[in-house]
Amino acid sequence: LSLEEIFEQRIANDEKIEPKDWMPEKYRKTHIRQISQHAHSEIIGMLPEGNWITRAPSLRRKVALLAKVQDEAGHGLYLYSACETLGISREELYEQLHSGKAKYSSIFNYPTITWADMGAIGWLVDGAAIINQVPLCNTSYGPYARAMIRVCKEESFHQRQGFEIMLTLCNGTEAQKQMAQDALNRWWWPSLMMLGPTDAESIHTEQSMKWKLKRKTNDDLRQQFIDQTVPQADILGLTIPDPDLKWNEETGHYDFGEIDWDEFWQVVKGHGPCNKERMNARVGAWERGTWVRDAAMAYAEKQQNKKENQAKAG
Amino acid sequence: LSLEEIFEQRIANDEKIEPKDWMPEKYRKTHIRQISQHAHSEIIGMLPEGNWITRAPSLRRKVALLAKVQDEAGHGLYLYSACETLGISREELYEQLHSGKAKYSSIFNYPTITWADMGAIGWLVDGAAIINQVPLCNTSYGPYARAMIRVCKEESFHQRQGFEIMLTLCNGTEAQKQMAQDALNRWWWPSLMMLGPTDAESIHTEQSMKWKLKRKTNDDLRQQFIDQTVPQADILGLTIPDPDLKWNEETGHYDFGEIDWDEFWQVVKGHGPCNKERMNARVGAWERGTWVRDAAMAYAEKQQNKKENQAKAG
Amino acid sequence: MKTNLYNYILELGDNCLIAGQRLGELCGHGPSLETDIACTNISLDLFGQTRSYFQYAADIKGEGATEDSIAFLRYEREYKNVLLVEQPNHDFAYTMARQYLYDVFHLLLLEKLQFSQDITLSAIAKKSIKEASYHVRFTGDWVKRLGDGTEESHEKMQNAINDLWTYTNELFEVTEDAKMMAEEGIGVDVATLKETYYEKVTALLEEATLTVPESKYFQKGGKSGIHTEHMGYLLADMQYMQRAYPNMKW
Amino acid sequence: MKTNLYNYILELGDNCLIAGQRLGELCGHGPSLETDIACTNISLDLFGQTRSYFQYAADIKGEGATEDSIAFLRYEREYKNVLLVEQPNHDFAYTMARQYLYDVFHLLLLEKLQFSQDITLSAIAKKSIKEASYHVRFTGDWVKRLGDGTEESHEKMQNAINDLWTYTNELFEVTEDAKMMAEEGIGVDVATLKETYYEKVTALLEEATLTVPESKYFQKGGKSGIHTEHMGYLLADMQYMQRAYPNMKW
Repeated sequence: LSLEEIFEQRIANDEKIEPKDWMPEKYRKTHIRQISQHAHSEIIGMLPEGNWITRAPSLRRKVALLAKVQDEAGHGLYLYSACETLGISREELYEQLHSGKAKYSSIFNYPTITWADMGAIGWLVDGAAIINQVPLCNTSYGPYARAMIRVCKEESFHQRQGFEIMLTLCNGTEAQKQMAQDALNRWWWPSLMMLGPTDAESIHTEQSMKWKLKRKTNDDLRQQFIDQTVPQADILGLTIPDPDLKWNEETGHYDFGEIDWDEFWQVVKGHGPCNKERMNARVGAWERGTWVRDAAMAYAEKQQNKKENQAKAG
Repeated sequence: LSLEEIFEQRIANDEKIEPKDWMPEKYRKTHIRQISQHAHSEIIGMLPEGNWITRAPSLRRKVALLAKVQDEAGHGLYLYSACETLGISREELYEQLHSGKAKYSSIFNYPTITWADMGAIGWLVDGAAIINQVPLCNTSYGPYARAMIRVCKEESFHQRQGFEIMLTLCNGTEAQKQMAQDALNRWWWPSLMMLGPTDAESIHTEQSMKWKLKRKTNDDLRQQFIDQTVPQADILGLTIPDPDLKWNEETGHYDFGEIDWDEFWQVVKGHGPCNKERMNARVGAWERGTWVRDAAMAYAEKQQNKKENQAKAG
Repeated sequence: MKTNLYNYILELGDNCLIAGQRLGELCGHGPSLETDIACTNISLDLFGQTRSYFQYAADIKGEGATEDSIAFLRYEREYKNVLLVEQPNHDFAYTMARQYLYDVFHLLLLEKLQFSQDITLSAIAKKSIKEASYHVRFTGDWVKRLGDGTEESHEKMQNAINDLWTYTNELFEVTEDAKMMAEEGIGVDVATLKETYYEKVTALLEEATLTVPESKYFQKGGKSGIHTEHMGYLLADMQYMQRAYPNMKW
Repeated sequence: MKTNLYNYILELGDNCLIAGQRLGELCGHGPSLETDIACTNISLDLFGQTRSYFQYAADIKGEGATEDSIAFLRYEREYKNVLLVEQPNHDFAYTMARQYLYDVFHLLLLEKLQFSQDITLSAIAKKSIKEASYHVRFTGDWVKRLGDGTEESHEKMQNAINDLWTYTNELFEVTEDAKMMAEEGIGVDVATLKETYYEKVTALLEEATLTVPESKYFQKGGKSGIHTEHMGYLLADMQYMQRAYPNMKW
């Protein structure tokens, strides 16, 4: 058996591939692409929610929101670490993000313009993310699978928290209900798009399926998301902004309307409402932080030298 | 008669000294110092009020406040121009302000922390300024005297406007009345200090009197301000924060309490609540504007060259 | 209540309000005393126009509405200004570019609005045309100065134009309310201004040695109350007094 | 109502609230993911402490007061935090210096407050000590790193210390309310912490190769509600939702 055949067999047997194991170059590259994209999404994802930290309407919500954004930073950290095991440095990963070479989830290029968006993001965006991510807890690459287990646990918590924000609004005043409905109107379609292009246009699916980087197609995941979310909207008493949405007895699924893929591709290509803002925020933070990181390095060196000199002297 | 004697006689005869006239070096220097200090005060004075433009509570007040701050910029302009007639450039004047060599009125080193401060500044600070400035409409140096006539006219308007802000607050809700009283409490003593140190400590008075740069002593001006302002406070129904304040039948003036001259000197020496903020704001605006001023100059040169080339070609 | 007219007036007035507010932030912080005075002037003109629009809107609305309740007591989703005018004052090039790109539109709009069948709108427009002509001359001059000034100013102005270009197309979006008003001869069909607008802007940018962006992607949303993330902070300051001290006279 | 106790709790809680708010602004914008997480942690701890203080204050106040009405519905003049904690995040040196200068004080205060006769305050203090010890270690480490890092970082940290030093003395001002509470064995006489505070800070600044400022001029006012001009903008954002949508549950 060739190395490649042994490798494929291990994956087929549901064994985990670990950093020191042999792996095909394409496997390594595909994983770097996907894991880093996922890490970048966590980091960029901090921005739309971070936008409401200073303005959260209660102390309880402010604490929960801070904790949530912090969790996202944490997810970014595990995922960058998982990615680094594939032989790429954090600096290279940042460089890919900042230069626009690496992608991140397009959903974060929409603005958060009301408090209800904090609810909608938790409920819908994290909801869609979980559907994408749960299967990855069993993916073939060990470090990624383990990171995903931790991420998914926290994401479920975030999703419940988001739903609870929506529920509080929907049980509130007329203004609050309107705010919730408005957020659903604005986040619904982008959330559906989040699950990726239709299978017909998706370029990575087949290979990814084999490596368990993907276990269901985008369209299947999207259907699962819709089937799961519509009853939740009913509980909230909100209307999903899709006149074509209806239960199909025959298929046992909801039928739904046409997705505006032009919008999807416009945003992916960098022309969404906040693409520029998000990149400026990240690149700006990184550049403003250069002198800080340099100082930390210089200080660490000085301390190291001191220790060595003391050791010599001692 | 010597040049100096002729000069002194002209001043004694209430004739105006004009830029091209002979003048003693000390006259020139003293005028540069005083006029530029006055100009700088107008410019720095834009900042505490500018702080409330974005937050003015009504459109009418926002427009009036913008117009007022604009007037102050205008006063700065006339006064810098008057000063430039004495043979100093605007750049040198700015340099003196930015380096801390030139002073400006210390009152602007106090923060504007409520809307009522817009009223108190107009009523008290502009009120004290007018008392200082009206006599200068007859000062000996022509350009300064003419600038002051225009300035004083506008300042009276500002003072009435400030009083009207206070009056509206005092006729308003309990919260508004408290806001007005609080502003009076904070601005009263700094306004008294604005009229300068007591005569005993004032170093420039005698010479300035002769040149009509000063026509009354600081203490006289201060008494005039108090006598004029106390009845206005009564109309507003506000209490002046001085337990020793009372009408003195004998002198026909109000007696008043001890001024905290330590505070005065602390602020003059640069350690008031906002000295650093004000200087940072001015220096920052100037430095951020360098490329703009350079561009304007470069453009003007290019246009000039074009014209000249066309003239040659034509 | 004449809802279409009311909404249409807000569309007109909110642009003036928010553009004025952004310029007002700079008062005392400009690159020179002269530009400071000029920018304050434009801000003052725009707030003056805002007051005229909102006084009229308050009359139409009744129920105790005032120019101030309309200016300060709506939620963010109810402001109808275009995204362009709410963009922040990154630097002086940005401020001038933003204001210029609005001013060209504003003058073209007023030149039509003066013939409105609605005598109040017609009167406001007539009064405002002179102001708007001055604005576009002032900001246009600065676009030229910075575009054709130094290398640094050229780069800054080009960046500003590139960034803000994406918000220009929204100026010509026709809302339902505006469509009704145009049909009744009260409002202006802004779609008809588009060609002239881009001609004028292109000519000036070229004179300023700047490259006219070619992007086909534009942002919109302001007219239906979906603003950029900058708007919330602008409103938090602008509304603070009215929100914290409700129902008081100032 | 126990007015002195209520006011004293606000003095304690407002410092946590405003310091937490300033750190919260940075979330997602720090110089590295690791510092971002740590600063958010400190912010979270401080808001947690704020909630404990304000829940207690709300109990004392009664009349339907809640932690949120206390946090969000006071006027600027009613906030009692020291000027230090409201200073803006100019740069990371500023943020670390501000937080460090507060953290040293905060820990010293809590170490005394844990022996308060008031069991609620004592409990809050005991719970908070561990958090505050971590904070001062983290920010102190950064003061050292930046002070003794590169030339650039040294200069930035020295500037930050110079600017913020003027606000340190206010930490030890004893208000009327605090004096009464100290006399009753409920509060801490902060004047007694001053010497230790300056010793600790001086030692660390020297280790960080920084110059300890010698200015004898200090600013105060925060404890009596006279804040710097930064405070109004901070509150405009912080209170926006509660002000714009009054009397709602979130």
